[in-house]
Amino acid sequence: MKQIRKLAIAASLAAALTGGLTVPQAFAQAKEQFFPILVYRTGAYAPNGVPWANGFIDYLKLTNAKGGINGIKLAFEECETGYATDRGVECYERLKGKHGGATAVQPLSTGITFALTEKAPGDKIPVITAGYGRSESQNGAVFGWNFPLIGTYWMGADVLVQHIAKKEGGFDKLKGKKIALVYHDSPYGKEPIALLQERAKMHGFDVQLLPVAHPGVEQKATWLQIRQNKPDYVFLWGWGVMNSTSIKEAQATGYPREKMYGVWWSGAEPDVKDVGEGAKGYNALAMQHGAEPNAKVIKDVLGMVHGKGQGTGPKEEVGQVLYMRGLISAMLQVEGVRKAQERYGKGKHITGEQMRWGLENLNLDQKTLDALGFAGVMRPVQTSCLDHMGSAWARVHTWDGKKWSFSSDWYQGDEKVLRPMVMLASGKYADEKKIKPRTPEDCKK
Amino acid sequence: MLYRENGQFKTSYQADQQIFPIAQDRLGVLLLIAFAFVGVPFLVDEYMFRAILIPFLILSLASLGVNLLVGYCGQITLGAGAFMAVGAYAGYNFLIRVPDMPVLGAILLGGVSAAAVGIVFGVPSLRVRGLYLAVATLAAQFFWDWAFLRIKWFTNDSSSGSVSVANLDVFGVEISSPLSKYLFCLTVLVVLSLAAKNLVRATIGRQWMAIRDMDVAAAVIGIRPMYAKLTAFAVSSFYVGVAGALWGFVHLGSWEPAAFSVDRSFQLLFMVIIGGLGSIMGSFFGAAFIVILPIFLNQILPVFGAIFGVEISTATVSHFEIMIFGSLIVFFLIVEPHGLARLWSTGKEKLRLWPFPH
Amino acid sequence: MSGRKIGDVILDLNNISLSFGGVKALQNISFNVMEHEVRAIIGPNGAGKSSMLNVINGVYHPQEGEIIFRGEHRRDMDTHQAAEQGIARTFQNIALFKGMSVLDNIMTGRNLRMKSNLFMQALWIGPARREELEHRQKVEEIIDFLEIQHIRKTPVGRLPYGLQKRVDLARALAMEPEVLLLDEPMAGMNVEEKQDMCRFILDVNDQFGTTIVLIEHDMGVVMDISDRVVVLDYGKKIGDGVPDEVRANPEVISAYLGASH
Amino acid sequence: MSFFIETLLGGLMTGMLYSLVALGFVLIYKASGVFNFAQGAMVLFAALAMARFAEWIPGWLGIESLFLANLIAIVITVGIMFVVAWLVERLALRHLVNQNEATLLMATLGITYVLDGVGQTLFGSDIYKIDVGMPKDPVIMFEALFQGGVLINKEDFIAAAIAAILVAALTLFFQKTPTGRALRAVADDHQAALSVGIPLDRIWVIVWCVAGITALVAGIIWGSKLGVQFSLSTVALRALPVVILGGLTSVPGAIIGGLIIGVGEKISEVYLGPYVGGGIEIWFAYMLALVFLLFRPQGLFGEKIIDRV
Repeated sequence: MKQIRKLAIAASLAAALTGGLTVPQAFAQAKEQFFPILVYRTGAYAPNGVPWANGFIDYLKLTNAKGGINGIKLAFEECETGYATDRGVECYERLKGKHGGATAVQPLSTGITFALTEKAPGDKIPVITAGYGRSESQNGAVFGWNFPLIGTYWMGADVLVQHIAKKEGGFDKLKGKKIALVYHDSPYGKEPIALLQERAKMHGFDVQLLPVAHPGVEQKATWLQIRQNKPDYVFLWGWGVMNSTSIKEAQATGYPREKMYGVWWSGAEPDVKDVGEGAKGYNALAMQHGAEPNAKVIKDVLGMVHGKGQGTGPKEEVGQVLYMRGLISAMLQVEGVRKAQERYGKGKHITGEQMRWGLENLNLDQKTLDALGFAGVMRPVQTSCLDHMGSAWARVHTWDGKKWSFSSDWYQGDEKVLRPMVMLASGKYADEKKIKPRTPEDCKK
Repeated sequence: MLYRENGQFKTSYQADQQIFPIAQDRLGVLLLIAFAFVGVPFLVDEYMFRAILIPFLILSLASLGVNLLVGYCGQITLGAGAFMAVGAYAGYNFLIRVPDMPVLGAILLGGVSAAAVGIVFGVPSLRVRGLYLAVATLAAQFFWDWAFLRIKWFTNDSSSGSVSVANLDVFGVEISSPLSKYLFCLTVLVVLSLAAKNLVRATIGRQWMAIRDMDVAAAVIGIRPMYAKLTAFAVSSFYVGVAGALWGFVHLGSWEPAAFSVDRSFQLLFMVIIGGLGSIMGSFFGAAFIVILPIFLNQILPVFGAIFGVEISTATVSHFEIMIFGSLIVFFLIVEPHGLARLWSTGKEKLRLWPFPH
Repeated sequence: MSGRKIGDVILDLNNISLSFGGVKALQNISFNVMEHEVRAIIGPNGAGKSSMLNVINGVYHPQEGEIIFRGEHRRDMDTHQAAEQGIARTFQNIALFKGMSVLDNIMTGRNLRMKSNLFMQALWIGPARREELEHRQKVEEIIDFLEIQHIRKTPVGRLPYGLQKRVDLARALAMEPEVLLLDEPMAGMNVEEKQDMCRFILDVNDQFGTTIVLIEHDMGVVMDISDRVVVLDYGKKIGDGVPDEVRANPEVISAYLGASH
Repeated sequence: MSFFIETLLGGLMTGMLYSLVALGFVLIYKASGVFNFAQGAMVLFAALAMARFAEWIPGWLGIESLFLANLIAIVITVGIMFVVAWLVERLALRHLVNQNEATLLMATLGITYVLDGVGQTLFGSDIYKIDVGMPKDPVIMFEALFQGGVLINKEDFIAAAIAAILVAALTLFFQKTPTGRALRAVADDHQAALSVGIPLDRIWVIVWCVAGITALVAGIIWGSKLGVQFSLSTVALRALPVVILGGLTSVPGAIIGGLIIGVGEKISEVYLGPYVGGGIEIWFAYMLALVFLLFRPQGLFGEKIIDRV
């Protein structure tokens, strides 16, 4: 008996060491475009990771249902990162060579983004970080392969400051106000600090920094401090379970939810739905889109994907905020491919390097967006070699106890504030890494 | 029949004190190292290098360090992740702040800094032991997690708190391709493993083991518990720190404190316990098991599913991955509490006697 | 007993008292040990014999009293100091290093004499390597002396009890001590093993001139091999003298009769 | 002053939850010498089961009453925790008798993974709510005494009462029932317990089950306040300093240690945190416990260890 056991161990070990690691690699196929998808459907951040992934995949399915990109079908494969950097790197390495090579990669984690930023230039694979990642990577001259499309944290924080300034009746009214930033204690949560401090200097308000340790289930002390200091506004830079915990603690300490503003990663259904009425009045940035159950693209998804029984997640969640985020992220990548095909040949397979050109020359005007079914969902996006963000527009939406609805006009991140910060930080990065920034001439190549 | 030590007589103590007293072992290990240096580069692809082998080598080094402390000196630590972080961040600071700092120097100095920090956090071991000590080392873990997030000096005032290094070169050779990274890590690992083996067969190693097995008796024969424990903390932290620096510099390139979280500490302790406490070889087995098994499960489960015609969702795969991983850990602890290294040596002993079992 | 000559007092214990919480383990005990002699401590279970040895080599620190070792007056000993000044010790419940081989166990006994630093050991060069060989030679002599050549490489955990006791002695001898404390070296042995052990103890005493302090239950053995005997009962000294004196001491007789029946 | 009282109350409230988790640690350690790292996973598992069954039962059985649904969910969850205890004993513990502490610790970490996986597979990874009808909005009290009054959550007091009832019930169980006395006998001396014929395997199942019930209570309190999600299992890490402060073998130690750590955490974060950038509460709790250990290595109420050679 003991012998057999030992034998079994030896066998399983041998199998582990030699076998499965060389899982058959699919051969390159010319007629498909491969989208690796790094997701987290388990663990601390699953509530937010899941809808994003569902939206992303549904859009790829929709694209295929519509005939692909000029006839090229999309191939895709998920890999679970669990929000852990090393697993993320493993996933990236695993997927990047499959199906003729990854088109681009979207890590949905600031930590993984940092790690891939180092690897992408070598592999010539663009890293799309729609609404996250490092803010200075907007500068495409230095960060040649990073695309923080349609939103960086600096831009988001800037819009929030603009919004409260408007509420107060002008930037001059911000003087002496107190803003508390409750943030996830990680590079992600720390991103907005630089901008808030810059703005604080300009307008004379106070920023109080309140870090919350991963995963953010213990915030008693944070909210006691808020109760003590009575800030005029609370900005929330959380993710996963931290968001709903913050709102619940705000309720428990009696802080008005109307004075709370979340970033776009802290303003979706999973963050508020189990708080229900308690979250009423809570605001969050909308990264252009909010919950969009009535958008045409959602009707398409419901009809052509879910209607055929091929939907990825639960049907009720289609069109929710994070679902839309995933969907738009996928759309931007698809449109990148389409743009690249315009230059490198319609109906052709696009390499990572060609994809970069496509992403750097995105030009989604309102007409195109309307045609894609995004009317009313988002504004035009136009990127360039030097601007990898492409759009600095955002608005605010508010939870009314049952659903998210917009509660502000559009704002645009202030170039005068953002640009110098981006240039300074990316310049420092370039120095450290000894990167020679690309010139506009380089971009034409 | 081939694996025998019959006829190999030692005529000097020197010959008897070799690392591998049996000729076949010696040859085997040399062949293995030669294969790792020369053969592997021709056989594996980039994915194997970057996603499996390099992490495996680096975590082997870390697990070796943890094993020196836990396996040889008997001091349980749950703070190894913090010492990796200290190694990585200290190495980073040496690299960017000291002009013309060579990369290798920065990595080693990262290890030295980790050793210094290790000594400080080893002090409680003089008073408390066992699980109390394990929990006490978590203080180091959480303190450094916090320090690297909060103290801007450590991250060179980077606004996000994450740091990165680039343009690694060692003695004029650029360390950027997967192969060069692999060879670099392999060299460091081989050299440091050899040093570790030397330490554990020398007087310091015996002192550590004496403290581990029976600390009062050790004190009675003149071993100073303070010296033995603190050197164990220092040497162990040095190894772990170097591993941390390699993890940051070579594997990730850019990192944040979360790369060295408490999960990493647990992972390292798993490695030495599954691999075998008090065994250099065991550290490698453990690292292989812990690094490779989850990835293996993650890739093989969908394949299994496909065989039976079911499509398993990513979430289910992950859930099964951790369930199977957890069960296998319990299973291994039950069938061989002394770790994979013990299985290995039992196997060898059988082989020595084969085909005559008695 | 040919070659040895009993010398002056090497260790003198004055009015030693030791207690744990409320329990008084030793009360006001005084006795001395002379150079080169075999000194026995006897007494029923719980008399405080082991505690006495623990006080001598610094594992326990008495609350009161004074220890004079080689003319130096001390309030208490410290284990490291004791070892450095040549006090070695074996244990009642064998305190060998279970995870190590016999050879390594004995080698630890040499640790105080090994001076090479960590780096040399890590690189296995120069002094470290030389030292290792030198001390190995010395250890092999002890192995030969105690006739345990055949188990050199065996992990001590796998050895039978009698042999473990012998390895315990070997480790103490490897320190080349001046004073050797033996805590029930023959407990649990059969007659043959006891005879061997007695022979070893007397040889050590004889050949190396080592002073021996031993605790033993077997009265026959004690009376045979020791020069002087001290008797403890419930933490108090009730007798001290040459074997014949002690044997005749009525207090000792009653303590033993009372304890064993 | 009123703010200090609020901080103190907040700390006590958090501390109470730590105490409940630590209580689980101590019960299992006393009875089996296993440092059960899976206690956090058990809290999560129990809370998830409870939350999900309370959600499903109205649909399954057509019950309208929230109270009834919760009650049935609690009963089912207790049953599940019993099965978990039984399986743990059957499949893992009984094969690991006499292993060293580190091995046992790792085994419970293995169990943690299994529980995390099973829990998420069966019950999902979303954020779920436990609605046991606790009042959510705070009230201001003692306005006459302090300027501005003291902000108080009734929920906290109800939770504290539940915890107190649990502790009282456990005390009764240990003091008055034959099983409880047997458990104490095992804790005091394994050999002795065996020699008077107490079946160790049954004791282990019972003690794991009791730990499972304390986990459920902790889970309900926490879940009702902040929701149930995977991250809840990290509460084990927050409760660890408690057991080293209180002593691994002491029930009063776990309770008082929990309160000390809870209060220490909140006061340090609120009053010291702002000077060093905040976020210090985790390591501060550990440092507090550590410094304490240096003076009293066996913890607040642990037994002193004397080396015998």
